[in-house]
This record gives sequence, structure tokens and C-alpha cells, in this order.
Amino acid sequence: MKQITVTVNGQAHSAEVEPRLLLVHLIRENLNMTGTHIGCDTSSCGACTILLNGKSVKSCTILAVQANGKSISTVEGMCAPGAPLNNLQEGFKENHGLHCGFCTPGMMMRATELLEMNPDPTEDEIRWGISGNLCRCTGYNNIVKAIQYASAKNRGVEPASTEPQFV
Amino acid sequence: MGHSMKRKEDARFLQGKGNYVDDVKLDGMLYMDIVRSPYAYAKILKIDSEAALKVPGVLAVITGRDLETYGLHWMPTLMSDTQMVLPTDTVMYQAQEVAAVIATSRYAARDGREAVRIDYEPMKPVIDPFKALLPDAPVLRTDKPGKTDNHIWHWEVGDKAKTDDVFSTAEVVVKEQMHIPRIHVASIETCGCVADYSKVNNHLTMYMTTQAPHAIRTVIALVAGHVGLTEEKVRVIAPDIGGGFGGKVPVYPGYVIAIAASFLIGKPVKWIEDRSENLQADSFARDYHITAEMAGTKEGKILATRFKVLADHGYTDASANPSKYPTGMFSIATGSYDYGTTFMEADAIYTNKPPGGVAYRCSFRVTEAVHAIERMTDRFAFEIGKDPAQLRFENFIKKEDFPWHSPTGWIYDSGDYEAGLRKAMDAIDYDGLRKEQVEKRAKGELMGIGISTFTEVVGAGPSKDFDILGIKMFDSAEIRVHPTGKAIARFGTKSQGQGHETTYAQIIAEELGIPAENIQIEEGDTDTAPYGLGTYASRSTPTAGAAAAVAARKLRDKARKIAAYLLEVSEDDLEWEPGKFFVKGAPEKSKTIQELVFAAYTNHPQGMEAGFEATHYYDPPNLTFPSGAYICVVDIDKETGEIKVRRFVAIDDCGNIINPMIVQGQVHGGLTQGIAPAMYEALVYDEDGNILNGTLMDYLVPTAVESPNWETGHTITPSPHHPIGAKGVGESPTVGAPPAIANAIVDALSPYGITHLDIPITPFKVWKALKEKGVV
Amino acid sequence: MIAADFNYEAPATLDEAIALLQKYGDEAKILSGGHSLIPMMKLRFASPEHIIDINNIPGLSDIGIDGQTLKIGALTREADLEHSAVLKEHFAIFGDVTKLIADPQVRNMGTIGGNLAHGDAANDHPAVMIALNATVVATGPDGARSIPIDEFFLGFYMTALQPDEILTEIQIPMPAAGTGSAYHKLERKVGDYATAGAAVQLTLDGNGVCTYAGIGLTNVNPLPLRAERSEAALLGKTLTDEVIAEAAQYASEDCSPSADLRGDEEYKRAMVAVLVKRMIHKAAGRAVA
Amino acid sequence: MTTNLTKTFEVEQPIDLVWATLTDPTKIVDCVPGASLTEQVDADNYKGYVGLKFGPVKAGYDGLVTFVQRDAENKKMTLKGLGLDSKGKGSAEMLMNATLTEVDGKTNVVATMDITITGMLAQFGARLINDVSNQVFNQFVSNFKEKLAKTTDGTAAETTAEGETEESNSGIGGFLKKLF
Repeated sequence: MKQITVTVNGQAHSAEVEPRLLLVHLIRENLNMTGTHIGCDTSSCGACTILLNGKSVKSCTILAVQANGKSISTVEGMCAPGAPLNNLQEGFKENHGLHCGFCTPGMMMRATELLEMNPDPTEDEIRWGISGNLCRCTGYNNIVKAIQYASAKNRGVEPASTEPQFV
Repeated sequence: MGHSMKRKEDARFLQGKGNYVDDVKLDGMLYMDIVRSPYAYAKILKIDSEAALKVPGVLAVITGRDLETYGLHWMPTLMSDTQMVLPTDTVMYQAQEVAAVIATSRYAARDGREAVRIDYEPMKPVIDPFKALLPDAPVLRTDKPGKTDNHIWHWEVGDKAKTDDVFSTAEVVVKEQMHIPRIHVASIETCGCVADYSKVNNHLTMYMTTQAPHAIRTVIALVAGHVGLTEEKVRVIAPDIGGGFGGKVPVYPGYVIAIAASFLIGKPVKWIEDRSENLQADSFARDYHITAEMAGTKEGKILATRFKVLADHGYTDASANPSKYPTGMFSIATGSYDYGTTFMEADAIYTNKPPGGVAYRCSFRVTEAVHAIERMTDRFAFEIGKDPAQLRFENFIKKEDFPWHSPTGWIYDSGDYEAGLRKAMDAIDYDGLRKEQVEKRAKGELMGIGISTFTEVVGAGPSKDFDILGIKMFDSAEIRVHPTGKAIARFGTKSQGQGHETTYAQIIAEELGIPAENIQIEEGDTDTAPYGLGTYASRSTPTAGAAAAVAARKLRDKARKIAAYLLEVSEDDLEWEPGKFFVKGAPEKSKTIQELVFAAYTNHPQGMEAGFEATHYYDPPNLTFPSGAYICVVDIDKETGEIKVRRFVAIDDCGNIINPMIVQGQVHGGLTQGIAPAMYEALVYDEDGNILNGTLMDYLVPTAVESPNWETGHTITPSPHHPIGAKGVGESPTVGAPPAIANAIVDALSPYGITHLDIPITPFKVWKALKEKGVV
Repeated sequence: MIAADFNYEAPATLDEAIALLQKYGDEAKILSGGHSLIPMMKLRFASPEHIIDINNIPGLSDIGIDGQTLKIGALTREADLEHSAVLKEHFAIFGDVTKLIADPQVRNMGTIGGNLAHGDAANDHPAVMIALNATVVATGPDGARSIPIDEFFLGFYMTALQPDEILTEIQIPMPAAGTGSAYHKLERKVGDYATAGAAVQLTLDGNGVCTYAGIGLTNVNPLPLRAERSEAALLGKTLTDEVIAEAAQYASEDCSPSADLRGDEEYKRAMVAVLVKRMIHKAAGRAVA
Repeated sequence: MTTNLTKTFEVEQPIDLVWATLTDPTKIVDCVPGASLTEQVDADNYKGYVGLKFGPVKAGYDGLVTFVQRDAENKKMTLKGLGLDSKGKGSAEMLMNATLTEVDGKTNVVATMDITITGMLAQFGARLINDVSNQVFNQFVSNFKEKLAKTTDGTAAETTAEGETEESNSGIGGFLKKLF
């Protein structure tokens, strides 16, 4: 067993863990934050994406011990309970960027870093930027719109209409 | 209606507060992991649990022999076949459940799984369904007394003699052999459950990823009633579901084993599949081998169609179809056209592959039917040198011919196919594309345009024809309006992302005038919700949505009586506008719905029952028949075979639209699940029954990069029989998109004499076809 | 999916790490990015007894130019290669290759050293390193030694690294003026292993004559393959379509691809020819740009 | 899944020596990376174990090797090997046909192998089977030549199956090798 300390959404947690404990299990089972999900075993789906020292990573393919001394952000930290949604969360809601909601936390954590690295991405950059996150419900159109919405709001620009556009 | 209300359910999902089954954590909960067969067909010689039981934390190893003691080792499938829960003698497919390890933690269970030693005697499996029918093929289902072959059933419909006659004399006959391959829904959440049996109360609470909680409760009672789990002792709770698409309709062995384990041990038992188990053992979709033929005139009048299907069902028929429809709605295969006579037949076959035959975001086998007819329509157009759009216009069922009686017995409720195709062609500039194509072809470049003008058949279904395990396919809504005018409504369906919490609230709001924000929607708890058959096959809006409207109308009728009483006028003198009744000619004399509801609890007429609640079980008079006109443009890299979907326009007609935002979202998602089987996904087995792509590294679920920017629109042809004129839409795009894409690709390759490619059409397949024609 | 139990060590220095490797020998595995190793462990294909996590060792993730040599620390993340200004200026090929490796999250973890040390011809960097004529630096108990890339890959998951050595640095000769490089792979979808991949670096003199050619191939051979005959076909020539076609043809003949779900051998050979041709054009374009 | 390999190679030694070595399981076993014999069942059947390690991956197979045909006159042999993963995750089968011909005092060997993998490795490792089989076979050939060279040098160490290590660092892929 190894003693580790991680800071999750600003709060320090210590735990004694088996070296093989996956970071996603530390977050979900030991710390009871179940917003981070598991969708595959092979780091293919991105449902478990969190930020580790600000970088989006797949927590199903990282050992909890590897996060020792590091800071972690999860979906639970995007806005305080009862506080307004942040721009990304709002973008997903306003643009119908989620259906079943299972991939959404990972998708938003990935988009958080994407917008940090590239505040005004093109559609193509967004699509490549979320290519490590699978969504089975939405067809991605509205996820792209949601990220564009957040990008605009982050930059103080009026986002495009959130009404569905039809041909 | 028609308002893109933002979704009520989003807040919790966006803040990580969704409650999926793996989020359920109960005191004393144990964990289950499953040992699976490495062989597709083998005798079990010995299961040695000794080492596993020595793993710290492992409490039990459950085998088929253990379940046999309780008569729990077999269970019925939805098609009244039988399926092993755990085998006692023989494994029938790779990744089949062989034993279960129960432990105090997920990690210990997994270690236990590794430590179970099983000796097998492998046998040569039957993988190819055509070979399964050969006289020398081993008979797989030796558990069935008297079974002498691997044939499951034969089905046919139509007029064989007349059809054969037309074919024998027709000017033009085209024929293709096509395979609609085995695919997997691969919802991002896998399947799982927490079985919580209380010995004290003799009561089971089953948290599980199910699209049909009530039906599951009944199935559990059928399987385990004899050990005391009769239906009143069982509560099924479907929490939030991370995508279903049909894969969460069946009862999988893992659920039953978890129940058995909890029942025996008396503690909650959690079982969550990992992804490879999900892909390798859960129900597949499709796997139809279709011989399709079309006969007509040189001018392009289609006179007859003929389809022969070989359906590979794996080792048991565990399809999720209505009982009387072994091929589901495959007989919709005459499509949107007046194509004369038809004959269709199908034979289902056992092989050493996992069982299934569920949807993949489609109504019972409609995708197979639509693929066949839309591909063949293009095939015929190519044969006679006619534009495929023109051929469609000339053969469409006309708007004025509805209700239309199809040659296989369906009564299409409504449609305007010509309007849809015109709109799609205008949106994509069809004529301009054809001109561009001529120029590109002159330069040797490969560009293709594909059309699919499909008819879906959803909303099963009328009780005279539709049941599952004998239970009629109605669905239900119960509305309770509280004294303060706020409501809770419960349904027999179960959303897996379709937005029921919003759209059902909108329907009730529309009918009762209570703001949708004030209507709480609940589904998934069999103790509280009225009985219903669940959410799949695009049936929720056609059935439960209708039930909501009818239940709300019952309440409106009650409100009218109360209003008449309070306003001291006759009911006939009252007029309704959303939210209030007023006296005809005196609009200032009115009562709001909130006032009327309050009165129902505080001041209702003598002799009237107090309260403001209604329940309705809606038995649809007919199915609904949504349709769509899709056009796809592809560019193909001749050297590599790579396919780029340049544009895709989808015009859907799902009748009246409750929430355009949600409908569009459903269409987007369905289209990506349409491009998926068209170009990427298929479960591949080798001749020994090894699955060759049992992880998401090799089972190619499209990302945002593969998925193009979808362009969508709609025409509206209301259903004449549905209370609010809606039809259902969630699956149309998955049904309609694959043939549009396949038609576009084949169109691009058609100058070289290529007339058909099976999906998924990969760069390799394209290149190979070009190579065979000497093009590369 | 859960790995078997193991002992975990996270040394803070290279010396400590090497000492641990000496102590545990063949039963130890090095963890850098972990995105090949951990999935194998979760699937229980691999069950190493000891994991030596080298991520806490400082000084192994720098990118810099030292005289005529580009030096990349073995722990440099793919994402850092992707965004490195130095690489963008001199080696466009890194922009090509990193975009095609797995996905953004994996690139935040995956390291160039791990990508090479895994010894998998399906990985993308081996071909790039061949094209760039890189040298791999391995550090062991006796200090550092240089291994030319052509001597580094020995077999499937087998490299010239000894059990007590750690890959610490990659050294790449700085390109002469008139050099361009390019990489592309065909993939079934984003992040997939290559159906086939080709890495090309070319130097063209003032007359357009090729004075350096490096060509590496991905996932079409048991080992990462240098297309030697293709290189030779370009050297000393101006790159006419005929010359390029000849080079492409040699590459397709000299590789030895295996059939799989991505395609059969014939297809892969044909794709090698197409990719080599296209990457020669692209690298040549960049060389004169 | 099945992989078919055909290999032709030349050995510097006379055909009778090559034949004698190739058809003697106790001699051939140490040319197979990671292989050992554990039991002789009868003249044609042998039990053995093959332990393989490639990179981080280890696999062990318990196998039965059967000489289906040893036609000394025509110098043709057929060998069948069946191996079971020692952790119960699958099996491997190989059928090898070898034909020896004499060319100028040297020996030409043509061998074909059908290797069939079932279970977890076929599911997850399909990508490697062919490459790995090839690699292992090449290794075998090289070991075999080396052994024969030593034999004729008179420097060959007496090899016994029991003395061999259970694992090889060099071999990979596995299952196939047990057949020798």
C-alpha cells in the first residue's frame, strides 16, 4: 500500500492505496465523486477524462499513485453547487450538447483544456480536439456548437444563436 | 409544441450528478466478476475454484452446476427460445459466461476471476450460417430434444406465385447478394446492475441498466418465481442510463447471476461489465444475409421485388422482436414505393456466436429492410441508366394514396415522400452536384451522390398484433397534479438520453396549460410508475407520449366539470385555451387550471371524486410511419480508397414536432450511428469463432472527426391517428443513412462497373473493388 | 479491467532508477506515459512484478538544440512535441506525426521515449526517427551510450535496451539548408494504428538534387523499416515523377506487411507506395519552401 | 485465427544429419525459444512447456507434440502441436510439414506451418500473430543451424530438455513453438 495525497477541485485528500488502483477508481470509489465515468478499458472513449495539473488525461489509464502530489479537476469542480453553470456547461445545455450525459463530463473536461490552449478554435480544431472522446448519442454537431458557444462567451463575444438551424 | 425548450434533465448531468448504475453504492455491497470462455464451442471438463477461493476477499465462485440446484441455469429469451445463464456442460460462443466470482471488492473479484481454472475440450465451431445448414454440420442445440439441424424458423410473406411470374417475364431484373453485418450498439455506458436481495423481507431491489424495467420485472419473476421471487417481491429501478439503443433491452446472464448471488448470500451484489465483455457477449444487431432482386421495365416502372434472408442468430434466438414478428418489421422492405408485388422469406440459423438480434437504434429489423430496398432502387436505376432521384419520383407512393396498404399488409398512416425528396435536392443542389460529377468523371475523379428515401415503421404497437412474451405493447402515463397546481407524471418508458423529462412535460403542458417547468417527470421505478413496455424502437412518443396526451385530456375533462361548477354554467358553454376555461362570449369569466386543480382538492362538486390524477394505458390503433429523404455526397481518393463524406442533408418527416431541438439532436445522433455501420463498424469473427475486434481500439466507433457536419431539416405530415400527430424519430436517421452513404460510394465507383459493396465500406474494400476492375 | 498487483517505485533520480532496474532485473518494467503498458496490464497480458515510474526524474523532458544536434528528452510528452516552437521551425514532420498519434489526452501522457522503447513497429515515432537518422541514448549502470536508430529495434517489443538501461534522450542531426520532412499514415479512424505510414526527410541542393533522403515505414514490417532502396533511388537525383515513382515502388516491394482488419498484404504494399510518393512530394515542397 | 507460413532454408550439413536432428524431439527442443520437454508419452508423442516473453508480455503453454509422419525415405515429416495457455486463456495449434532435399551435399528444407490461435490472444493480439510467428520461426532456424554447426564441429554441448530454461527472453509469440 502507498500513501498518497491529491488535491481534487481544490481540496486535499489523503489515501492509502494499492499501487494498481486506477486514478478513476480513486476518484469514483474512494472519494465518491461519481461524475467521472468509465466507458472502456483501452483509453479509447474519454469518459474518464479529468485534468491532472491542468492537462486533460484519461484517468482509467493512470495509476492513482502517479497522481500523488498533483492537482486534479473533475466535473464536480466546474461550478459550485447552486452556483450558475460555467460557460462550457451552459454551452452544452443551451446547444443540446448532451443526450444521455454519460460522456459529457469527460467531454467538458477535455474541452476545458482545449479552450485554454486555443481560445478561439475552428470547427476542425474542435473536432480533432475532442477526437479522444466518444459520444454515441449526439452526432457531435451540438457538442461542437457548445464548445464554440463557450469559446465566444469566454472571449466576451456574443455566441451564435442556440436555436436549431434547419436547411 | 414546436418549442425548443432547453432540457430539464441537463442540470444534473452537467454537474456530475447523474446517477448511473455504477454510481449506486449500498452498505455491504459485494462485487461480481465473470469468467468467460476462450472458446467458441467446447465441452467443460472441469471447473477448479480452489485457487480462486484462496484469493483474499473472494467469497464464492458460482457455476452452472450451482445454479442448476436452484433451477436457475436456463432462462427464456424474448423470442421464447432458451438461453443458458451459466453452462453446466458446454460453452456455445467465445466470451460466454462460465462462472462468476463474488468478492468484497472489484479488484478481488477480478483477481478471483484470473484464478479460476477451467479445463475445456474444444470442438470445431460453426461460424458461417451458410455452412451451418450443410448436412454435415454439427447440430449445436443438442439440449433441444429431437433437434436435427441448426435451423430455427422459416418466415415468409407476400405472393410468391405472382412475384415469380413477374420476375420470369420482366424486361429488367437486377439481383445483389448483400450482408448487413453484425454490429454492436456500444453505448458508452456498458451494462450492469446491483442486485439487492433482503432475506428479512424476502424482497429484491434490482438497480439495472434497462430500457424496459417493467418487462424485466416480469421476466425476473418468470425466471425466479419458483425460488420465491414472485413479481410483487421484485422492484426494478433503472437509474440514469448512459445510452441504450436497444442493447439494454435483453436480460443478460450477468443480471440473473447477480440476482442469484445476492439471493444466496443475502447482500447486495454489483456487476458492471467492462467494455470488452460488452462488445463480445452482449446482444448484437443485424447479421442478415440478403438476396435482393428487383424486376421492372426498361422505362423504370418497378413491378416486383423479392428478398431472401438468412439470419444468423448466434447460439439462441434472443432477438428483441414482437412475438408474432420473428423478422421484426422486415416486411416494410417495399419501402416508400408502389413497387407492385413482392415475396419475402427468411430463415434463422444457430451458430457458435453470441446471441442477440436487438436493435441498433432502429425499429425491429427496419434497417435491414431499408438498406435492401434503397440499395436495390439505386441498383435498378443504374441498370436502366436513369437518375435514381427520377426513378424514385416515378415510383413513390403518392401523397393522396394514404392510408396506403402495402403488399405485405402494413397500412402506412401518412406521408409525402415527393416533398421530402424535393426539399433535400434543393438543399443540397442536386442538379449542380450531378453537373459537377460529370466534370469530375471526365477527369477520372471519384465523386458520388447517394439518395435514400425511406419509410420507417415505429410505435409498436397495436395490441391485436404486438406483444412481447404475451404482454401487449401498450404504454402508459400517470399524471398527478398537486393542489398547488404543480404536477408529477410517471411513465412505463425509460429515457436513455432522449429527453423524456422535457418532451413529456411539454406534451402535458400543451394539453393542460401547466408550465412544463412545473411538471416533474419520473420513469424507471417499477414500484411507482405504471406498467409499460419501455423505450426502444422509437416507440416512446407514439405510445407513452400519446398516453400522456390522453391522460392529460382526461384531466382537462375533469377540469371542465369543475369549471362549470365554479362558474355556474353548463360544460358546453365553456371554451378552453391553454391554461384556462372561460365562458363563451365572456372571456373575463374564467378559471385557470391552477384554480381548478386547487378546487379539485378543496371545493369540488358533490359526487365527483376528489383529487386531480389520471392514468392512461395507450393502445395505439396503428403504427406510425415516419419517413426521410437523405442525400449524401462523397469524394473518394482513388489511390487509397479513402472516403470523405463531403455533405449530408437529411430531411426527416416525423409528423408534428414537440421539441425541434431534441428532434434535431436525435437526428444528428442517429446519423452518426448511420455512418458508423456504413463505413466503420462490424463485429468480425474468424472461422474458429474468435472475435477479432472486441475492444474499442478495433471496433471503430466514429469520433467527431469521422462524423461530418450534418445538415438537417424536416417536412411535417402529421400522423392522423396519433393524439398529437407525432410519429417518433430517434431511429430514422440510423435506418436511412447507411444506404444513402452506400449508394453515394457505389455511385462514385459505378463508372467502373461496380454495382454493390457490402457495408461497412472501408478504404480497403473500395481499393480492392477498384483493383479488381483494373482501375488502380 | 484491473491489473494484477505489483510493487511500485517512483525514483527521484536516474541513478536510483537504474539501481532499481539492476535490483529487479527482468521482472521490472519502466512506466513513462503508460498508455501502452497500463492497458496491457489491465487486460492482464502483462503482469510485471515491479513498476518503475520514471516520471519524477527531472531533466528528461527538454527539447533543445546543442550545436548541430537536436536533443529531445525521452520523457517529452507528445503534446509538447506537438506545440514545440523549435520543432515547428526545423522539423515540420513532428507536427504531422503527433497529430496522428492516438488522441489529445493520450498525447498529454505519452512520451517519445516510451513510444520508441516499446519496440512496436506499429508506433509512429520509429519511422520518423529512421527518416531523421536519429540516435537513441540509453543510460545504464555504466553511463550513457548511443545507439543508432538502425540498430535499436531488434524484434517484436524488443529493442537494444538492456534490462538495466533507460532510454533517456533522442538525438537528431540538425537538417542542412534545403531540408524538408513529412509524415502521414492511413488510419481507419482517428487514433488508430497505421494501416501504413511513411516518414520522409529530404535535403535538396540549389539545383533540386537530392543530397539526403531518409525514409521510414510504419506498421508494414515486423520491425520499423528503413526503405533503403527508396532512399538510394532519390540520392543524387532531381525528383522527377519517375524517380519518385521508382522510390515508392521499392518501398512497397521491400516491406513485409501482415494482413489484418485494416487490409491485406497487397493493399498495404500499394498504400506504402502511395504514401511514400506523397510524403516525398510533401517533404520536397517543404524543403524548397 | 490461422496464419500460414512457408519457409525455405538451407543447412550446410548433410541431409541425414539434418533429418536425424529435426526428427528427434530431445534435440530439437532447445532450438525452440523457451521450450522444454516434460514427458515422453510414446515414440510419437511428447509433452512439453513453452514459456515466452516479449516485452512486458509473458505467456506459458502446456503442449502435446505428435509426430504424425516421419518418412525417413522421402525425408518428409508432419508434426502436430497443441498447446494450452497455462492460465486457461486459450490455445494454440500448429501443423508443420517439412520436406528435406539434398543439394550438393547440403540440405534444403521447405517447411510450411499452419498456426491457429484461439482465445484471448486471437482476440487482442491478432495484429501480432503473423509477425511474431515469423520471428519465432526465424529464431528457430537460426538456432537449428547453429546447433548443427556445433554438432559437426564436435563442439556441441550435450543438450537435454530438462536442463533448459523455461523462458526465453528472445522469443515471442508463442504458441507455435511448442510443436517442435
